[in-house]
Amino acid sequence: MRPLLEKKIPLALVFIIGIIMTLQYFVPHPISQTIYDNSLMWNRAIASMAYIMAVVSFLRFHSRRLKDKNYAPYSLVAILSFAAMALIGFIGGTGSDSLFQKMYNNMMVPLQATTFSLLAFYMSSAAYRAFRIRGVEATVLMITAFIIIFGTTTIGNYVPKMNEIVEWIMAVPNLASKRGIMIGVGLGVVATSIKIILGIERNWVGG
Amino acid sequence: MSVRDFFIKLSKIDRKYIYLVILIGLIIPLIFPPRFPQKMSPQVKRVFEYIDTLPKGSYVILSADYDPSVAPEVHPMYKAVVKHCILRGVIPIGMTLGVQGAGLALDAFTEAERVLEARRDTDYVFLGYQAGGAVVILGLGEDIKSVYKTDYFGTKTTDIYALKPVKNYRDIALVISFSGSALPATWAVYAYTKYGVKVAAAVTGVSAGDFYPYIQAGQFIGMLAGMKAAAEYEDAVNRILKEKGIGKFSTSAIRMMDANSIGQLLIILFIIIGNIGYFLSRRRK
Amino acid sequence: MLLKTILFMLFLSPPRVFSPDGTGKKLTIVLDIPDAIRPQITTLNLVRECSDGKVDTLDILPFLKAYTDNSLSYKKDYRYKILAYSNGNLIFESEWSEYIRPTAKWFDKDKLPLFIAMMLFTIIMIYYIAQARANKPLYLRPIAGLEAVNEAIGRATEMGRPIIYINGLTGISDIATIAALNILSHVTKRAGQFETRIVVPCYDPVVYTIAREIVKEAYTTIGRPDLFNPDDVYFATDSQFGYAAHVAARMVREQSATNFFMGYYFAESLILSETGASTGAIQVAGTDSVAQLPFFVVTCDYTLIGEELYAASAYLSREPLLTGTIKAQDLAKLLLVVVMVLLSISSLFKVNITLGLF
Amino acid sequence: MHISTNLWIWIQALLTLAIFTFLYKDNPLFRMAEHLFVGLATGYGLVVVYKNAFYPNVWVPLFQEKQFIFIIPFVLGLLYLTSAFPKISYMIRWPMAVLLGIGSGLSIPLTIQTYIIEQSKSSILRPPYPDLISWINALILFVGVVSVLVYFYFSIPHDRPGVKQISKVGLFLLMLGFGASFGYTVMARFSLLVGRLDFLLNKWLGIRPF
Repeated sequence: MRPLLEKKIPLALVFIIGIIMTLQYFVPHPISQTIYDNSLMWNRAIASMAYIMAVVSFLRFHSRRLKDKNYAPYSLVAILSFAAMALIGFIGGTGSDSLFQKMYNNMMVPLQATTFSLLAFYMSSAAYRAFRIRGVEATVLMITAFIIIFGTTTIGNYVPKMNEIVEWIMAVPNLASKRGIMIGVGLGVVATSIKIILGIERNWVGG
Repeated sequence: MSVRDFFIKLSKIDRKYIYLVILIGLIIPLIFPPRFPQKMSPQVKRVFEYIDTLPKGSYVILSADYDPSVAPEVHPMYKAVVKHCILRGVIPIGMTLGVQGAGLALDAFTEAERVLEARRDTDYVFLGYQAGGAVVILGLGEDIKSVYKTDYFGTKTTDIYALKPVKNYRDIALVISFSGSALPATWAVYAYTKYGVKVAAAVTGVSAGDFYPYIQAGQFIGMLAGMKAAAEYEDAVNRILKEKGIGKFSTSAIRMMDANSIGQLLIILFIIIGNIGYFLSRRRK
Repeated sequence: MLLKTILFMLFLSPPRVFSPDGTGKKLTIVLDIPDAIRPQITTLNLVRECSDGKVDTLDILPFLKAYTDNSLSYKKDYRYKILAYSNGNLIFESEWSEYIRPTAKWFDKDKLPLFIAMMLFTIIMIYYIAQARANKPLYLRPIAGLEAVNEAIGRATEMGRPIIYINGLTGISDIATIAALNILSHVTKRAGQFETRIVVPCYDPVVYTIAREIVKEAYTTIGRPDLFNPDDVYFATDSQFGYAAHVAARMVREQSATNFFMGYYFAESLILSETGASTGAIQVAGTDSVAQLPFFVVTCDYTLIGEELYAASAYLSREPLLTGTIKAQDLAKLLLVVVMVLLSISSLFKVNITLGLF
Repeated sequence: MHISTNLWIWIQALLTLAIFTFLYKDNPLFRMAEHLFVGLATGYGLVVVYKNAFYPNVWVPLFQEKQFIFIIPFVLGLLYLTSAFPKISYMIRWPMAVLLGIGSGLSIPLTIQTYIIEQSKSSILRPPYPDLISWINALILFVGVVSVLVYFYFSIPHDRPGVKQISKVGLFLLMLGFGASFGYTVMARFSLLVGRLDFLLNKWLGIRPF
């Protein structure tokens, strides 16, 4: 009974739903349109509840860490701030001048923005100590980076044609390289989706 | 200690000093802004001139699809474009597909009221947030007043004087999507390809590269990308303000872009010095 | 002028109506109104009568040549009539068109080329995975990066200092993490032969448990189970920057001779590769996170770019699923390049072939 | 220079400084700020997902509009709760299967169309081009995309005569593309840092630029 529930049913579900959803793209018939609209509704409904898993793993991880002496205070802060933010949001509402929104603008944003702004410092020390021009590839990369870094400064405006050069690099060679990568990524995504639907890729049901 | 040893030692100094140099290098221009004169780059010029040459009384939708985390780059653009429209007698219709965009857009319109004495529902309209993303974009193609029954302040859109002649995209000269994500592409696909309304993007520097395929395919009339575009647009609007004798300028983007420029030049300097030290030490081995 | 237009009313013809697509919801009505009276029309009405008797009048824009009526039902019949007014008085009225039912088709012919392309790729996928599973010889070119990996291991053996190997910051469901774990197995086996220590700090608890098994199993296959040291393969922390700081500190403390960064990375990757470079270690990276690749290329001695990471792990592990997928994607790329080249050449000779897709 | 008296500005400033302490070294203050962020973000996510996704897509149709068909997605969604109990946590695979099925099914035709066909279609040479510049650009785009694809081709050794040069061109263009995104990333990271410093100087300490 167990393999049926754990493996057979999920794989059958993914196969049937996958085939129907792939084919409906090619069927203009109104029935296919209703299938499409309903599937999006079901998708939104189930996906909205998938967040439960994120909260469960968050709470389980940090409650287990409360027992560990040197992590306890931090996990306590994590759990309390989670509870506070959730309660304030559900009770106080999320209007643009609600406490919830104020906490977002004045606590979450500065924490996130500052964490990422650290990278400007790391980039500077890396630029100084680690960005070495070794080999043709790194040289090509560095020269292009120089042009873009200098070209996107206000002072760069004063080198004649600099704006146009930056524009050309972004619109032609950079576009060619991004397109090549996008085609590769596209093939990867389609290959993975086919393997999942046909039940070839099974590690999401434990291999 | 020969010049070679000096450079080798220089390229090995502790990273804390480098952080200090960066910190000072950014703080000085924020307090004493050098105000490097701006010059408009091609993409910014396309958006600016499009709005600048619109006949009086035409309508532009400004969708604030960004959140505070990308505000340093995108918010100054929104404020500058709102002022630019009002100064040219073009009526901006503010809206947002993201919850956090509402507060930021409101801030831009309140500033326009303070600086230009703009009157709500005559010189500008602010419709606020609507859930649904692409579904909302499609809805505006049919009937704006059915998608937004009331504006941000609760007034019925049918009662708003400025919105009288507006029904859907046919009455809109341009839509600009301000965003740090891929939403401008959604506007291109659903608003331009389906309804033919002209679309422009105002995005962060990092995501600029991803929108060039849309520009090349003609789906965007232009793009404002990164802090540099914000500073250029802000400077152009300040020039119009000076022409009209309005004293209150905003220089936040210009000041921050000057600091940014110095930071970026420092990076180039660091790479050069670091590599000199590296080459000298390698030849010695 | 009015007299002339009324005369025109006599030679009126019913509007042509047809289904523009197979959705069974739309009908397109061609408004063939004589041009002579077009300019005078101020309002144009389209009257629709449904087989269930319901009649509607649609106010449409006067200059339109054709109008597509939608949200109809494919189970009912409809007919249309045109009424044109010139500021209030009727100047043109067409006859009723025939009753017509919006057609609902089961296959959209315009999407046939896309359907063929999709089926072709699916067949190629199934073929190659079947070949790989029956372990038929599937040629994969040697990956330059793997020579760099082996050299880097040799360097650590010479210097007698440990290797630090990290598997990226994403979970086990990410292809890049699976590839990283495959290469970990290869590196451990080679390092084990020279008793070079390998340290594997992990970011994700699940990846940690798998990495530990891989290292233990790798040592047993080369006959040296004693080399496995549980303290060297451990779960460090799950905070992005905390992890980067921890691994950077470990690099400095252990003075590792070689660092491997395989798998998917976020912005913190810069802290890792910068510290490693400043300790003078040889560094080899392999990732498909396009945003971090520039930083790895300039700080590491060698970098496996995007799909090269998958190809390297397939080359080493010969795992059928991975090898088959890469071979299938290769064939798809080959076909795509051939099509692009042929279509470009043909359009140079003014022959624009599109195959319905391009 | 008049320091701000607004509580929220002070909270923002203190949190910003707490994160900056990481520059010196990893310390308890930074860890506290980091865990505060993780907690707030999870709480924020729960509220926003409930208000913008769960309530309009599940609660309203099922309990207010009484569309009882929604019981199935609702029950499937509840199965996510089993992730808290290891013995029965395999049940999350059923809602996952539905999402994976819909997701994979929808993505195949769309990805082929937008990622593979669209990108290669706009790289094919379609003369006549208006002027020399657009001729050169079209050629670079075409050669560029083809050579990048050849670089990521693993079924033929790279040292073959023709393949060697083409994949070299591909690698060259890849490096050029990485250089471009490297440059824009530098600008973006500094914009964030300048934004934070401008907040500290201007809004918190009230130092107006001269």
